[in-house]
Amino acid sequence: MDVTLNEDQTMLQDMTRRFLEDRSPITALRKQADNDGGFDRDVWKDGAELGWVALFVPEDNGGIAESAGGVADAVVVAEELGRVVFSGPFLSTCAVADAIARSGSAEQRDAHLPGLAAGDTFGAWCLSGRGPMAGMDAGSVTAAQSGGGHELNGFAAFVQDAGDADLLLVTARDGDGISQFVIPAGTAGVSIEPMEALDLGRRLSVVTFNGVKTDANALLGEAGKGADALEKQLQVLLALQCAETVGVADRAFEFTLEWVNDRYAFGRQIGSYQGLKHRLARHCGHLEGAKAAAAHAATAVQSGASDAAIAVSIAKSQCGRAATEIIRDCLQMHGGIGLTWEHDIHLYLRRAVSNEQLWGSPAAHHERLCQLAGV
Amino acid sequence: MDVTLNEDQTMLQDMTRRFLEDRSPITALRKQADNDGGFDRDVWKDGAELGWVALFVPEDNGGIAESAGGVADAVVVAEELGRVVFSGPFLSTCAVADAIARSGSAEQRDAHLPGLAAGDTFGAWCLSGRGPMAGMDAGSVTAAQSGGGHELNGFAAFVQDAGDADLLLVTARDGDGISQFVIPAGTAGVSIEPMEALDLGRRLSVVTFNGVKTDANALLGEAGKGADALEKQLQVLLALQCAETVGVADRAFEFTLEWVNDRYAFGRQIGSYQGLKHRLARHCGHLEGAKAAAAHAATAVQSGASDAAIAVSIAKSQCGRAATEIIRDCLQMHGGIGLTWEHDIHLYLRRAVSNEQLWGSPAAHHERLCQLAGV
Amino acid sequence: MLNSPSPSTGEVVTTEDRDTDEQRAFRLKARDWMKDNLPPRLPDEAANAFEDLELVARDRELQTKIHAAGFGGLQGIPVPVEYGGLGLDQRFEDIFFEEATPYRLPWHFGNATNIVIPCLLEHGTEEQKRKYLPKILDGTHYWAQLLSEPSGGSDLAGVLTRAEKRGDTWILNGSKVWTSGGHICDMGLCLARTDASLRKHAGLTMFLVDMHHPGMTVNQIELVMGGADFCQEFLDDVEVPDEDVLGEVNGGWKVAGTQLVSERKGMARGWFVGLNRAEVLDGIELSERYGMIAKHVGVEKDPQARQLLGEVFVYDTVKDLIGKRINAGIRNGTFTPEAGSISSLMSSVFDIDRTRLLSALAGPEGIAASPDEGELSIGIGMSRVTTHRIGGGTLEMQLNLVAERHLGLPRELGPAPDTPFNQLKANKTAKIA
Amino acid sequence: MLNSPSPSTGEVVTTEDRDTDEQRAFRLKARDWMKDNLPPRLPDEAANAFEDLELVARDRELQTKIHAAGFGGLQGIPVPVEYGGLGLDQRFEDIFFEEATPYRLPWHFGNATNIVIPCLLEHGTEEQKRKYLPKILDGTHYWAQLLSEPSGGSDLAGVLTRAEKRGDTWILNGSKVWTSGGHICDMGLCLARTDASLRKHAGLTMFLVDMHHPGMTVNQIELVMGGADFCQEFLDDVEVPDEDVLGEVNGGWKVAGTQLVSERKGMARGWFVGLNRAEVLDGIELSERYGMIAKHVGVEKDPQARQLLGEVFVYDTVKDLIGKRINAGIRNGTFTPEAGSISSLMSSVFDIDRTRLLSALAGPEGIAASPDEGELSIGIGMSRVTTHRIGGGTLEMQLNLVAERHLGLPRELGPAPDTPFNQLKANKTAKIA
Repeated sequence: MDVTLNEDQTMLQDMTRRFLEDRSPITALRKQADNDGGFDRDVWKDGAELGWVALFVPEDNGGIAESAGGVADAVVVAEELGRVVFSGPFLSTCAVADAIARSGSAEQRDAHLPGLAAGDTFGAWCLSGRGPMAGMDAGSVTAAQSGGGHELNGFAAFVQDAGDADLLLVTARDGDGISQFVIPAGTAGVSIEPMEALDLGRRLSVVTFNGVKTDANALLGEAGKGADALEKQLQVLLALQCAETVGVADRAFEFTLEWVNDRYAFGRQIGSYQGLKHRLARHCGHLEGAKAAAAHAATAVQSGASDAAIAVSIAKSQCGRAATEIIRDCLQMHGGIGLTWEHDIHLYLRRAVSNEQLWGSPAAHHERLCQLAGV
Repeated sequence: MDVTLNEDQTMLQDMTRRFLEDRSPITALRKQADNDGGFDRDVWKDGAELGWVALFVPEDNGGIAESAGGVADAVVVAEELGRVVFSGPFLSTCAVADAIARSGSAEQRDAHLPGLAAGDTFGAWCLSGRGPMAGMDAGSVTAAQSGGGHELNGFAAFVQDAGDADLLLVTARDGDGISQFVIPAGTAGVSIEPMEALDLGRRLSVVTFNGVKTDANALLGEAGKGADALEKQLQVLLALQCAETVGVADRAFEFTLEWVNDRYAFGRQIGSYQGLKHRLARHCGHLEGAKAAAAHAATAVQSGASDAAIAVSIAKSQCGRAATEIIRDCLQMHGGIGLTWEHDIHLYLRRAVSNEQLWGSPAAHHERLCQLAGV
Repeated sequence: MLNSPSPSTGEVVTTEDRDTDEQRAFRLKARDWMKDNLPPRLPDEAANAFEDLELVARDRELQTKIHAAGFGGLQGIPVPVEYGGLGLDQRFEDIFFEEATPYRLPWHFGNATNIVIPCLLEHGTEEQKRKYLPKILDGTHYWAQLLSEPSGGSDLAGVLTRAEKRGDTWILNGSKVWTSGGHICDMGLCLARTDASLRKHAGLTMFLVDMHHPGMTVNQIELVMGGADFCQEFLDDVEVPDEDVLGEVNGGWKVAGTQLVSERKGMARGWFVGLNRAEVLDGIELSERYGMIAKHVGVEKDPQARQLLGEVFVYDTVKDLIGKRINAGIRNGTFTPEAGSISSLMSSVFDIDRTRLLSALAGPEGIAASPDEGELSIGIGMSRVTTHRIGGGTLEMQLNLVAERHLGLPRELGPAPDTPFNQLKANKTAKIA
Repeated sequence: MLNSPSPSTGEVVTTEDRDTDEQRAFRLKARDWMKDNLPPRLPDEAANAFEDLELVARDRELQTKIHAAGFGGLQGIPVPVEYGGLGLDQRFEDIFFEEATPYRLPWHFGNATNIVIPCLLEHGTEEQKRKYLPKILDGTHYWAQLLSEPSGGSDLAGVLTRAEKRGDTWILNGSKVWTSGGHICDMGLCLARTDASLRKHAGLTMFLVDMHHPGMTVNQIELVMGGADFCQEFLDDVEVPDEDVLGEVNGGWKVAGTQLVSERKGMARGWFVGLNRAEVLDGIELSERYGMIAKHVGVEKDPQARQLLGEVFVYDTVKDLIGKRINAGIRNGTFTPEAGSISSLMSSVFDIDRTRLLSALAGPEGIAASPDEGELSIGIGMSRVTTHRIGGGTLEMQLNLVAERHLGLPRELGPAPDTPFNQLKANKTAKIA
């Protein structure tokens, strides 16, 4: 994705690609979708060994954050996961690990991070409700002081991987501020109802909090002061999701190029017709745009640059829309076969269409850009 | 435009086309733009003889409304005028004639219509102000009872042909209602300031009403009850403008087809390359859509069909956007020569871009469609 | 200057006022019979759903019933009496369709009646006509078009399926694909290559093939959107007697031409009147569905959402208006039948645009839903995945048709037209289903 | 698994920390000299504006000044000393440009320095190099590229201008077009056909032409947007001595190749550093202009307008980021220089998109304005008319370049490559200006 990967990142990329080709190719998703089953936990465990989550976890808690490039490295992994439409809880678990590493107390870090880094436990982030601003606005869960802890009420929707999660990161409206909590998924009053999802590899849920009591240990950071942390968490998550989307589009574009080179119509390779060629050239340009935007976002988030907030929203809009449009047209170029269940391209397109809307639709990020631009 | 023109309409079309080719080809606009001058009044007078305005005027007032097809015939003329990017005050004068014929008293009809029908006098319609809803919402001019008549204050913008007009049709907010007036352009308190316009053949003005006193004869229809008439007037005007836009796009598309058939690149006609061909095919489809929508609008308005309000907004959106996009790309297909002052295509594109926004932008009509659909 | 009146009326929907006495009598007879005998047209019932074996069976009975009642079966009215039709003027068929607007017709016979009948009438021997036409009209035979091949896509003449003659019998081997309802059909029009040393279009022959032949394997193709109306056929030594060659040996492309033209003509003429809402509606009707989606998502008052809604209204309406315009133009000779490709093209174009707009309208609500929400939401995301169409040729073919046939732009260069087929580059046959 | 640190830094903007002592000395000398001698770079001053004769004259003086000060003139640093340059490593030029970022450079010499110098260095005779290179670097000669023809458009090798040899002199006749600043140039690189019986690319020869020759008529082309930077030249028995043939007779396409590659390479290398804001900015900056337009129209709080603004922000930013990415990739070898066409393409694509969005944002306010409102409003409508670009090839050429050179898709079929030029179909020469 980035044209200026360093040596370690190139190594990480090669390693991840080979690992996924071997252990979790696109057929894995197909098998899982057919069985309506979950992801392969052995693959996850071995992936975690490669440092997938550990990138966000300090060495003291079993991670490698100090010696690695954080989100700038993690996007390399995310892109590779996108290429195989991976269905494990990468985004969610990284986001939760990142949040705990950033804002957690020493106890919280000790309690949660080693398991996440090692691939033994999973996280899910309960952020927002339904409707056009889903994935952006906290507030559908409220927190109120109760005893030494808080009581949580409300629900979060489109929660990725909640069904598999051991830990829930809950971002709640607390009076005028934001409070965040890390609680076990099995806490009394929490109920998790799966949503029907377009993306066959994405398990989404509605998580309801019905008078959930948390103790003081559950509060992440200071009560009511979580807004900055929330913004940082979102930036990390968006950088990762954009990289994943780039991987999805890049791979679909790649096999479409092979197809138009291999396929003949009227005695010519179909890729020799300008009708396809010019569309592919535009797609190439938009894909380069997605890669450029995603790479810039990752760099900006990692370095805490002043344009990081802008960068992730730019990337989210560009990656989301470009991936969907590119893969949709790539499907078109496959002719009838692109619409058969047997062909992989619908799996890519489902992921792209889904990613476009999750964690803030392009429209939601356009509005955010206006705010960031002071309009 | 309509595929089911009757014999009279076909005759009218041929006659108008021959007249314009002879008397007002595109070079007329170029000459006029170079000299910053007005349109050719002799041409207008002879055009009026062909019935251009008379279509809206009853026989008693020197017109042919009873024996002709009204707006359904007038759109045939409008389309032809579009093909040569005609710069005379056709829309404005027809709109004013239509309004007076529809709502005027016998005295008003006798006073104004014969001159308009004969091509001796001109009208302009002062409807709305500046900003996104210009061309749609009345209210930038207010009317208040004063003596036996009204006093008008405020301004109207984007007023077509006001500088040439003898008569101003003023649509004003009158308390909670709409009142309309027909006043001489030279009435005290009226000032007309030309706007700089993109379309070299479109003279637009800001018309300011500064304590303009009207007598009772100026009121068109009943005070405060002009809303229905206003809607009808807008429908007629929009049907005409859409037809004009269709003519503009149709002609530009036509000479672009000639160009891509005549021009060689790399030993082949450029029209044989799918890169151009597929774009032209899409443009053809959108142009057929514009024609279909404009024809349906004209028919619906003429027959007072229940879907007339919807039909004109559909047509305005389709014609406005399609014409701009088609001609813009046609210009592109001309290569460098399309950007030279000497080539006509920029004159067509200016008219299209201008028509797209005048009398309600596509966005304004989309909003109106939602209202009409009860959303 | 304008002396005679020129009433500008809306679209004519019924043409009752133009009936002759004979036509009037026929209309009343049909109207009367239909009232008691035809099932109502249900808005939610698909016109063609080959997967729905029960509906397919009901259509077969319906065809038999219409035929038995003396109306010739679907589209049998202009077919000569000796082939099972009524031998009446086209006008009577139009009347029949007008009257049938509120009812279901046996539309699953559309392929057979709209395409196979004209092909048999034009190219069939007397024996073939007497043998096969009545069986279409009385509901005995569903027909398939065995035209596309997995190697071919849009290049319909690039047929790899080969037919070799042994004695009086042709032996067919190869594969066909995208056959609508292949699994329920009794007979098929099958284009096969009989001489690969000739140029591409020259060495083809059309066969009337028994779909129940033991060498014929028909697999339904599972589609992303769930249906399986289309099939892939594998022909493994399928035998066709010499008398079932339609047209000349090595003259199959001519028959295929009739096939394609019939399909287009039929579409334009409106054999499916009663299917196409736009054809029977006089004015514009804005769908309530979109406003409901907006309310479901909670954005009905949002100006940006309203723009998306407005655009969808425009696209839907213009799509319908184009269809009406092109059909009217073809009927009155303003357009050649090729102009029908404009409607198909724009239908695809607007369909794609619509899914984009609705996706933007629904936002995250388009890609997931709680189980109790039905398929409103998830359907929007699905439609974004599946806008792409199979029937009627790819978007690229429609674009080429409009550009070359309608606009008259120069044709694309390809290999020299006299290249023998076996020297052309082509794809291999592939198994899809 | 990840053992070594992998700092992920932002883009490097200055490279001062990589200087050797010698480079450091050069940098400080340049910095010092520039401070007192170069005019500031004014944001509103065009880099190239051949119409602005006063600016063109100032650039000529500036070039002379830089050369006289011992910095070789624009891009003269790596040119050998015997041809008027400094004979230093490329690195010194990069340093010069880095330091020059706040100042104006004589950019009107860009064509000469970026394109003509490499062509002369690669294909010129020793005499040609000694004669012409110093005159570029000391400000004596502005150079034009006489490449495109009115008949040709994108088909650069389809040259109709012909050169016939009489004795030691070539006589050139024909017309060239889209020559940037032809009217102010002193010399031109002119491609002409010397043998039409050879295939298209074979019969061409490159000439060094005196733009002041009496047979040369230069007309400025009036453009829709008002400028007249481009020219059409008519060559009427223009004489060129045999020693001013560049490269081989009938080997002109090879020289033209160097010309095109030099242009692309130069763009990618960033000879125009200091021009391209995106190149020197580290982070993303959202333009304030769009918000101002929205406020002017009164829609800054309208959710639909804010969507349009958001989209424009995305397009502008992504356009810049693509430029940076492609340039970085070309520099480090990830991309071939051909990838530069992606930046050009997307620049055009986003420019077109932007005009559409701003038109929608401005609504009626984009197509007319009161005289006192300046050109903010009418400019939006104008940009909708004039988005289309001339420089850098048409959109279609950019699409082909990306598809064929970058993605490696098969080339378009055309007439057989060995067809003699005089048997190809081509356009006639036309007068544009």
